[in-house]
Amino acid sequence: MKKLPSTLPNMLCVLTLISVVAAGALAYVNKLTTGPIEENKARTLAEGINSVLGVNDATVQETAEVEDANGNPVVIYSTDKGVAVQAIDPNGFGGTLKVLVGFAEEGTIKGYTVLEHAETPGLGAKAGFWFQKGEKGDIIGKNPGEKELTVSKDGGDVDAITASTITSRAFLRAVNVAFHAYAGASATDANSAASPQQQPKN
Amino acid sequence: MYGVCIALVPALLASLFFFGLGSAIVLATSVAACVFFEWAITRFILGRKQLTICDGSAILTGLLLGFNLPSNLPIWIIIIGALAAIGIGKLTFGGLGQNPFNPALVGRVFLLISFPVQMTSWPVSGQLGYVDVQTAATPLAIMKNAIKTGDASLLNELPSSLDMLVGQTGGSLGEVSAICLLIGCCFMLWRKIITWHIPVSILATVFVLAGLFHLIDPSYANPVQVILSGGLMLGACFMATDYVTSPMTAKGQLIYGCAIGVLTVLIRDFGSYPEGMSFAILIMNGFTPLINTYVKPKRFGEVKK
Amino acid sequence: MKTFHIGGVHPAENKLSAASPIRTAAIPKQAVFSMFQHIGAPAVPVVKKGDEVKVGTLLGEAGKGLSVPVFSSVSGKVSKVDAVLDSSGTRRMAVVVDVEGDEWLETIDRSDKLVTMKDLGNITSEEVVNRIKAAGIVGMGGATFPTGVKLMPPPGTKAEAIIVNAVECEPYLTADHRLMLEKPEQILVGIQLIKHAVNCPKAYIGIEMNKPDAIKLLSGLLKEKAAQYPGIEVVPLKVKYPQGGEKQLIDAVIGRQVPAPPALPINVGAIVQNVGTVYAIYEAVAKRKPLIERIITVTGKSVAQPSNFLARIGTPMQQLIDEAGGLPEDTGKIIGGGPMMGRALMSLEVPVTKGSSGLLLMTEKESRRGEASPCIRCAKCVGACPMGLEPYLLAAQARQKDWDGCERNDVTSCIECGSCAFTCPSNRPLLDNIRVAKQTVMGIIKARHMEAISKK
Amino acid sequence: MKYLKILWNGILKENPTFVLLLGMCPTLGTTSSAINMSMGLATMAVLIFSNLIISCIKNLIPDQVRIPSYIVVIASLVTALQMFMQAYTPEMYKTLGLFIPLIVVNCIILGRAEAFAAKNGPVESIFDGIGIGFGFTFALTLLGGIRELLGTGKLFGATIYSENYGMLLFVLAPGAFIALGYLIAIVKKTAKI
Amino acid sequence: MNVILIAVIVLGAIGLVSALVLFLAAKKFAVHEDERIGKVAEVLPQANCGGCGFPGCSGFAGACVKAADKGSLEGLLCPVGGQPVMEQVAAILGMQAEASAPKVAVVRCNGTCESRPRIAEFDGAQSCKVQQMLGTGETACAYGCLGCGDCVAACQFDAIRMNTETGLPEVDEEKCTACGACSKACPRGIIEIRLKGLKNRRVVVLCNNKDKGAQTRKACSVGCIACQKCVKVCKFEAITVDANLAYIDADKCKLCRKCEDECPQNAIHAFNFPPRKPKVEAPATPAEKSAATAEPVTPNVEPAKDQK
Amino acid sequence: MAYLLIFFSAIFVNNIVFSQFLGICPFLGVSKKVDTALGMSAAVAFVLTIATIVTYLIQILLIKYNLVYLQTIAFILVIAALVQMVEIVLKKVSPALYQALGVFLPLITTNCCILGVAILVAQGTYNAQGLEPNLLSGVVYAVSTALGFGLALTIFAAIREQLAMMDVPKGMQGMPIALVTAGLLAMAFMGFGGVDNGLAKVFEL
Ligand SMILES: Cc1cc2nc3c(=O)[nH]c(=O)nc-3n(C[C@H](O)[C@H](O)[C@H](O)COP(=O)(O)O)c2cc1C
Ligand SMILES: Cc1cc2nc3c(=O)[nH]c(=O)nc-3n(C[C@H](O)[C@H](O)[C@H](O)COP(=O)(O)O)c2cc1C
Ligand SMILES: Cc1cc2nc3c(=O)[nH]c(=O)nc-3n(C[C@H](O)[C@H](O)[C@H](O)COP(=O)(O)O)c2cc1C
Ligand SMILES: Cc1cc2nc3c(=O)[nH]c(=O)nc-3n(C[C@H](O)[C@H](O)[C@H](O)CO)c2cc1C
Ligand code: SF4
Ligand code: SF4
Ligand code: SF4
Ligand code: SF4
Ligand code: FES
Repeated sequence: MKKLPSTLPNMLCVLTLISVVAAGALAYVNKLTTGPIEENKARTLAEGINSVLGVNDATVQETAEVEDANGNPVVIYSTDKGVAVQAIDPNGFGGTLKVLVGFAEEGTIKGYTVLEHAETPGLGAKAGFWFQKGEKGDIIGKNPGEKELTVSKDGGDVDAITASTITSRAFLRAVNVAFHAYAGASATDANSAASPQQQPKN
Repeated sequence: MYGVCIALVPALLASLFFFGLGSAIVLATSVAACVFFEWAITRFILGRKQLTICDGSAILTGLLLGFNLPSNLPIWIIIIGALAAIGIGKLTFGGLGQNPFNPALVGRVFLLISFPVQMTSWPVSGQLGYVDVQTAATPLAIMKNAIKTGDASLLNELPSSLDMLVGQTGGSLGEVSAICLLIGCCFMLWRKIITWHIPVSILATVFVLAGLFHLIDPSYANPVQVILSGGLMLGACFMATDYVTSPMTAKGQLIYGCAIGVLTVLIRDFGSYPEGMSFAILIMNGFTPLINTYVKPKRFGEVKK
Repeated sequence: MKTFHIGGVHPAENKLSAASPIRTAAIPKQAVFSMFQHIGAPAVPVVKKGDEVKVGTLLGEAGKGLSVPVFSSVSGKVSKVDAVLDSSGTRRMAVVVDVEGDEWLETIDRSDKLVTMKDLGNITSEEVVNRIKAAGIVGMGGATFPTGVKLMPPPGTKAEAIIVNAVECEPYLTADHRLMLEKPEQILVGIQLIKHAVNCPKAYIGIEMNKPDAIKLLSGLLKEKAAQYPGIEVVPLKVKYPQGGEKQLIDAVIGRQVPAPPALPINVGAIVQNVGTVYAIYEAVAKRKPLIERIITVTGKSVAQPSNFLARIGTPMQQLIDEAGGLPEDTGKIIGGGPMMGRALMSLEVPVTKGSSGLLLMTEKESRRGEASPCIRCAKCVGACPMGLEPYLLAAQARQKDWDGCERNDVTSCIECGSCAFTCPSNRPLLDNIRVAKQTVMGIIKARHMEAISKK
Repeated sequence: MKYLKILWNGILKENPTFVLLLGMCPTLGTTSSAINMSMGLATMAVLIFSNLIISCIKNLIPDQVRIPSYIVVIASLVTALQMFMQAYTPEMYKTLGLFIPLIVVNCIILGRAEAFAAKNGPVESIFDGIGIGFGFTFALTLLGGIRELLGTGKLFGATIYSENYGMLLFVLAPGAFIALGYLIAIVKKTAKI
Repeated sequence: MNVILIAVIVLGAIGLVSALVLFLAAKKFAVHEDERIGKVAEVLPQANCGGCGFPGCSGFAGACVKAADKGSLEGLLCPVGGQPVMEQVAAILGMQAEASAPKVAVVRCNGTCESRPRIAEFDGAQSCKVQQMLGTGETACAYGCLGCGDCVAACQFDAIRMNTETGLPEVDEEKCTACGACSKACPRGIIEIRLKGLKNRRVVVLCNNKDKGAQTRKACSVGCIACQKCVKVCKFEAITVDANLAYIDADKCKLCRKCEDECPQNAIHAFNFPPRKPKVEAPATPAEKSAATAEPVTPNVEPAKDQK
Repeated sequence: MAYLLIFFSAIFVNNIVFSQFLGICPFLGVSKKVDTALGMSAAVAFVLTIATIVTYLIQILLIKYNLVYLQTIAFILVIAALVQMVEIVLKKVSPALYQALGVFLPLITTNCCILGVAILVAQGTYNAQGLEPNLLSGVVYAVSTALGFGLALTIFAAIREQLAMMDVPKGMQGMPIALVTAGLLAMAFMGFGGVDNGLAKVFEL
């Protein structure tokens, strides 16, 4: 078969045709995958919430979106087993740090997970486990309401990830934001907004 | 090369005086490892016959690398640094004279990035041991903290300028005693090993820029302290002046020196690393060929445009 | 103290023969006259085997284009006209004369009497140039450029300053120095002749400070006889190699820089002549003596009597060495010229030519070139280059055969002074590579030029 | 035999990373650990299909619009892949991030389309896709493994030696360049290509 | 369905517009380029080695097209692709490729360290070109190999190596592509790109010395002294002596090897012949003799060296 | 000020080549000569700027019709058409430049930095230094990125020109040494890490 010559009609037809076919196919695939993608998102969220609350069957009863003092979004998931709050801090070493923190009734931290980060592998990226139960910077069971969480360098009682104070600070700030949102939400009944955050300090 | 080694002797003695055993171990390891890698790689990987260790450049790289390390650095890290310096920084490119980047700094920055924990804890000077030494904030860390918090009172913790000049501060081996480095630098100027352009342009730029910042906002340290702290003196006199990696013409050297000064202040004051000298020199090493391409000496009879 | 403004080096001076007066060398048994003693087309032999010649007889007439004639410096019989090994190491056309006696042409004035400008009456400038041309004079400072041509500035240019090159910046050499001490007035008359020839009111004699006696003598003379020698000035110069380079000298003396080739000194109004040339001009014009002799320094650390000879052109080098006390045991290298610019000789058979300013017998130890190691980019060569070039770069580009790069970086401006190689701590043979590049690039430029012309 | 040759060709003789030096961005950007070889697999999938489709329709396409046409084909494949990955391997999708849509512009894919698929039949093209894709995956795995091991002391996430001895530089940007540089030198030397 | 429809429309529109714009641009800014150049370039190996003497394959392609317009591809050869590629090129351009016999580089100097004593030492830059420019080399022969290996450096194919024992370069006939780079690099024109010959057999005068016989003998014990003996012994008139140097025309030479035996200086060499049984020593003897009778070369100068 | 910071950050701190790993192919391929590198940089800057603007507008369209999944394909199509047009025009208008960039013009299409930046800008996920991600900051970002690419390419080309004159060991010649050099450059550029944040703080953004 000979190659089609480059005439205007040919070019137009072919390119349009290919585009149309491609678009059709993609739309089809999109339809096909929208479901699973949504499901996935929901599942990931549910898993996250479960893990930070230390349970495996929490059901989200209410989702509230608020803003922290710096205008960053905070999402509060109230479940039957407790409250999980997703908060961010934009001043990590490599950018924004997004955490999900689970709180027990009285405001103690039940668990956390780092949802998104751009920290250095091997350094700041350790935040994922560093502050877990039994690790060096354990924050589980602490209550930011009693004492704002800060690294020991800044006079707090959390050990920073070695040589990664920046990440640690950012992380703790995010946790504190989450707590205040949580506290604010619990206090919504009392009509008080999330308490102001201290300015990020690096 | 050996002239430069001699110029380093005062600083070497000072570092032995302030850091004792640690200094001896670090320097000895660094020099030995550099010389060993130089020999082993040229011999076995490049398969070259002639002995290149006698030209003294590997010794010098080892010395300068050692001078850039804290005195309590574990030996294995020093060896990795020497391998990076000689292997990656120098012999990959073919050895003496071919490398676009300063080998000792390649070694140091390699370590700084690879082992930030060990590389950023500095023993307090005056401890003569190697293990279990007490570490503390260096003047640079204090300065950085002051800038970050905007709290000028933190600067009161800085040692006096006189102490910094003589060497009573924490820091890497070679950066402690500015006066000894200056003596070495004068020696090299006298012996015409180097010209004044690079050291002077670096120091002047840093002084002016730091002075400006200090005037605007006193939480920036005063320029004298800025100049005396950290690796600035070592870098300006011994590392930025490395022939191989600096521009060839006086004009080019001035551009190079000024740019190093600006970058150093920029990184020191705003970057996430406390010390900017090594990076500034490496960055400008990268620019050197470009400078050489565009900054030519004034040709005889050239008509001014 | 005046000097040139870019680069320069200061090699050890070693002027061993500075105090030895000029000796007249013996007349050789056989003299060899190369037809290639100057820049330009070779001379064309006009004698044949068996011809009788006298001192001053024309052996070869000027070739086509840029060329000069060659005269016999001895009397005797032509033994052959053939290719003979010359100082460049190649065989080139030469006339060989077997010497018999010492008979001179009558036209030559052999007396010692000083002929002044007054004695010459109202000689025209054309006549001066014609006599110079007829005498076969070429630049004796080393370049052997036909002097007659140099003294006819191209239209549109005007000589504003004659600069006499009495710098002798090469280590070891003292020929010019001795000449100034022994023939000062002749040189001054020579300068007047040049001034007259190109109608230039001003002349400078550039002398380095390491020849204080010559400075004193000449400036004393000039003061004493100011009326007789107007418009001549002695300019003492700081000792720095290569001050004797034409462009450097002009820069040092009148502060003008000759632009890159193809610009010539005359484009900045200067004409530079070596003192030896000036003396030869005097002899040619005033004494009608063609260029048959020159002063040559035979020297070296181990030479028994470092001397300055007044030698007949065509004398084998071997003979001069014998007269200076023979070839020392430890000779490592024999150099025609000075240690910086000279070239090694392959054989001692080669004769003295119009351009031979010296013969240097280097000791084995001195001549050992250190082993070359890699360039450490110390920029010392850049600092030393008097032309503001980047020798390390040119040498590297030459090795890469990057001729375009060499051309862009002005390799053609190199004066081959060797300062770069001298100063290099890594002993790199910079000049060797640069010479190749320069020659190749000049070839390329010429070819391009030719093509452009042929296209038109 | 012929197909084997095409396969082998892609893996060694025309290895996209070591020899052709194409698709350097994902090679460097996603190799901070060996597990990210999934990038290679994703690329391979696109490569196979794009080769196949292009070799089928090559004669339908006028020359002037051939590049846009190929790109549309490739882009559709990538988008589809993107959606599938998002749906079924969300973790991987997250780690590879921007580099998934960038498969579109991976020079390897268009390069093979131009250099191979546009001149050969569908079956050869599939083999070429597999070979090249495998070569790419192999290179990614090798580089990722080296960087992970040197940088963090792990391999595929399993600790080989203590992380404290890892040279962090290797998991960062400079390490990617440096490790690949030496790797290419070593591969060239050992494979004599 | 609606979703799909919108997608189709949007993308279709983008495609349509792109195609339209491109077409118009192509029309408006059309540049005439000889399409044959592209076609020729396609069959070239794309090694971009420059061995053909043009800047890269596309340059060569352009040259081929130009030459074809003039009527002949003579003198154009892609050394890497060799004859097959040239045939393809010729076919594309509708020409018959010139059937060129395979060639190989031959180093026409046999002045080994023994046969050609060094009388000087050159300590300048290690380059033949530099040596040639600065003097006459280390031996008395102004035509022979200088031994710094410019040719070796010029060869892209690693086909020429310096033999450290003889100080002469040697060509690896397998690897040599006859690109001529070495020949161009040699400042003394020693390397000839010569017909490979039947079964790779060649008879060559391994000398380049154009001096008169006596002079040559002083310089080298195996140099051609232009004695004309070979000319006389050759029945095929393949040998000529020009400028004091014998040359064997490879086209005329019938590989009889008579001249090889005849040469008193042993300057003629035969390549790739099976070893001759009885006569093996024969050529060696005159060589030894001539070495012995050659005037002793006593340089009356201490080794002169080039200086700084 | 913030625009200046975007500019600084995109050139030095988050250099597209040294820390984002985009556009590596032309970075390695067109960096043998400074002159060509400059030409390539100009071409990329040109294409990148236009492509960013066009794709930004297309993204608005896509969002409107809920077709974000067509992003990749739509963007690349537009970019491809754009590049080919530049090629056609360049061939006619400046054959010299066309010669210099030669084969690499088609490769601009497959230069990930164009598509990558287009996607980043369209998604608003580039570092806007506290500004709203919008068309203006997006274009500033794109231009700065292109300049960063040009800077990286040019200094790299100068180093390689110098290396071409050196005795690099045989095994390392060519790509290996280029990669190691690029790595060391990237290492040096890591020194800029955090400078943008530090400056942002000083200027209180
Ligand atoms: C390559 C490299 C990556 C780094 N990554 C991080 C990081 O992700 N998070 C962090 O907090 N610090 C990181 N740092 C360290 C910071 O630069 C800084 O030194 C440190 O956070 C200061 O904290 P310190 O006072 O605990 O030493 C990194 C350092 C290097 C050399
Ligand atoms: C073609 C040509 C023409 C020249 N014309 C003149 C001239 O008109 N005036 C002049 O002063 N020198 C002239 N020169 C001489 C050179 O400028 C220079 O003096 C000569 O080559 C010797 O100088 P050196 O020993 O410094 O190399 C000419 C040289 C050449 C090659
Ligand atoms: C590096 C260099 C050094 C020179 N040194 C001298 C010198 O010392 N004395 C001298 O007379 N000419 C010297 N020359 C030659 C001059 O440049 C110039 O050719 C000469 O003075 C012109 O005069 P002439 O034509 O009478 O020889 C030197 C040339 C060069 C390139
Ligand atoms: C003035 C001077 C400074 C030098 N500085 C350094 C240096 O900072 N680091 C280093 O590795 N080598 C240094 N060297 C030694 C040498 O130049 C270096 O090893 C080369 O870069 C290796 O090719 C220096 C040499 C001189 C003469
Ligand atoms: S020889 Fe040429 S390059 Fe060297 S210093 Fe002299 S003028 Fe400069
Ligand atoms: S003087 Fe020698 S070592 Fe120094 S830059 Fe020049 S060539 Fe290189
Ligand atoms: S350079 Fe010479 S030896 Fe090498 S391939 Fe070409 S012709 Fe043969
Ligand atoms: S053959 Fe020619 S180029 Fe080769 S080494 Fe001999 S002289 Fe040099
Ligand atoms: S893969 Fe990024 S430019 Fe080629």
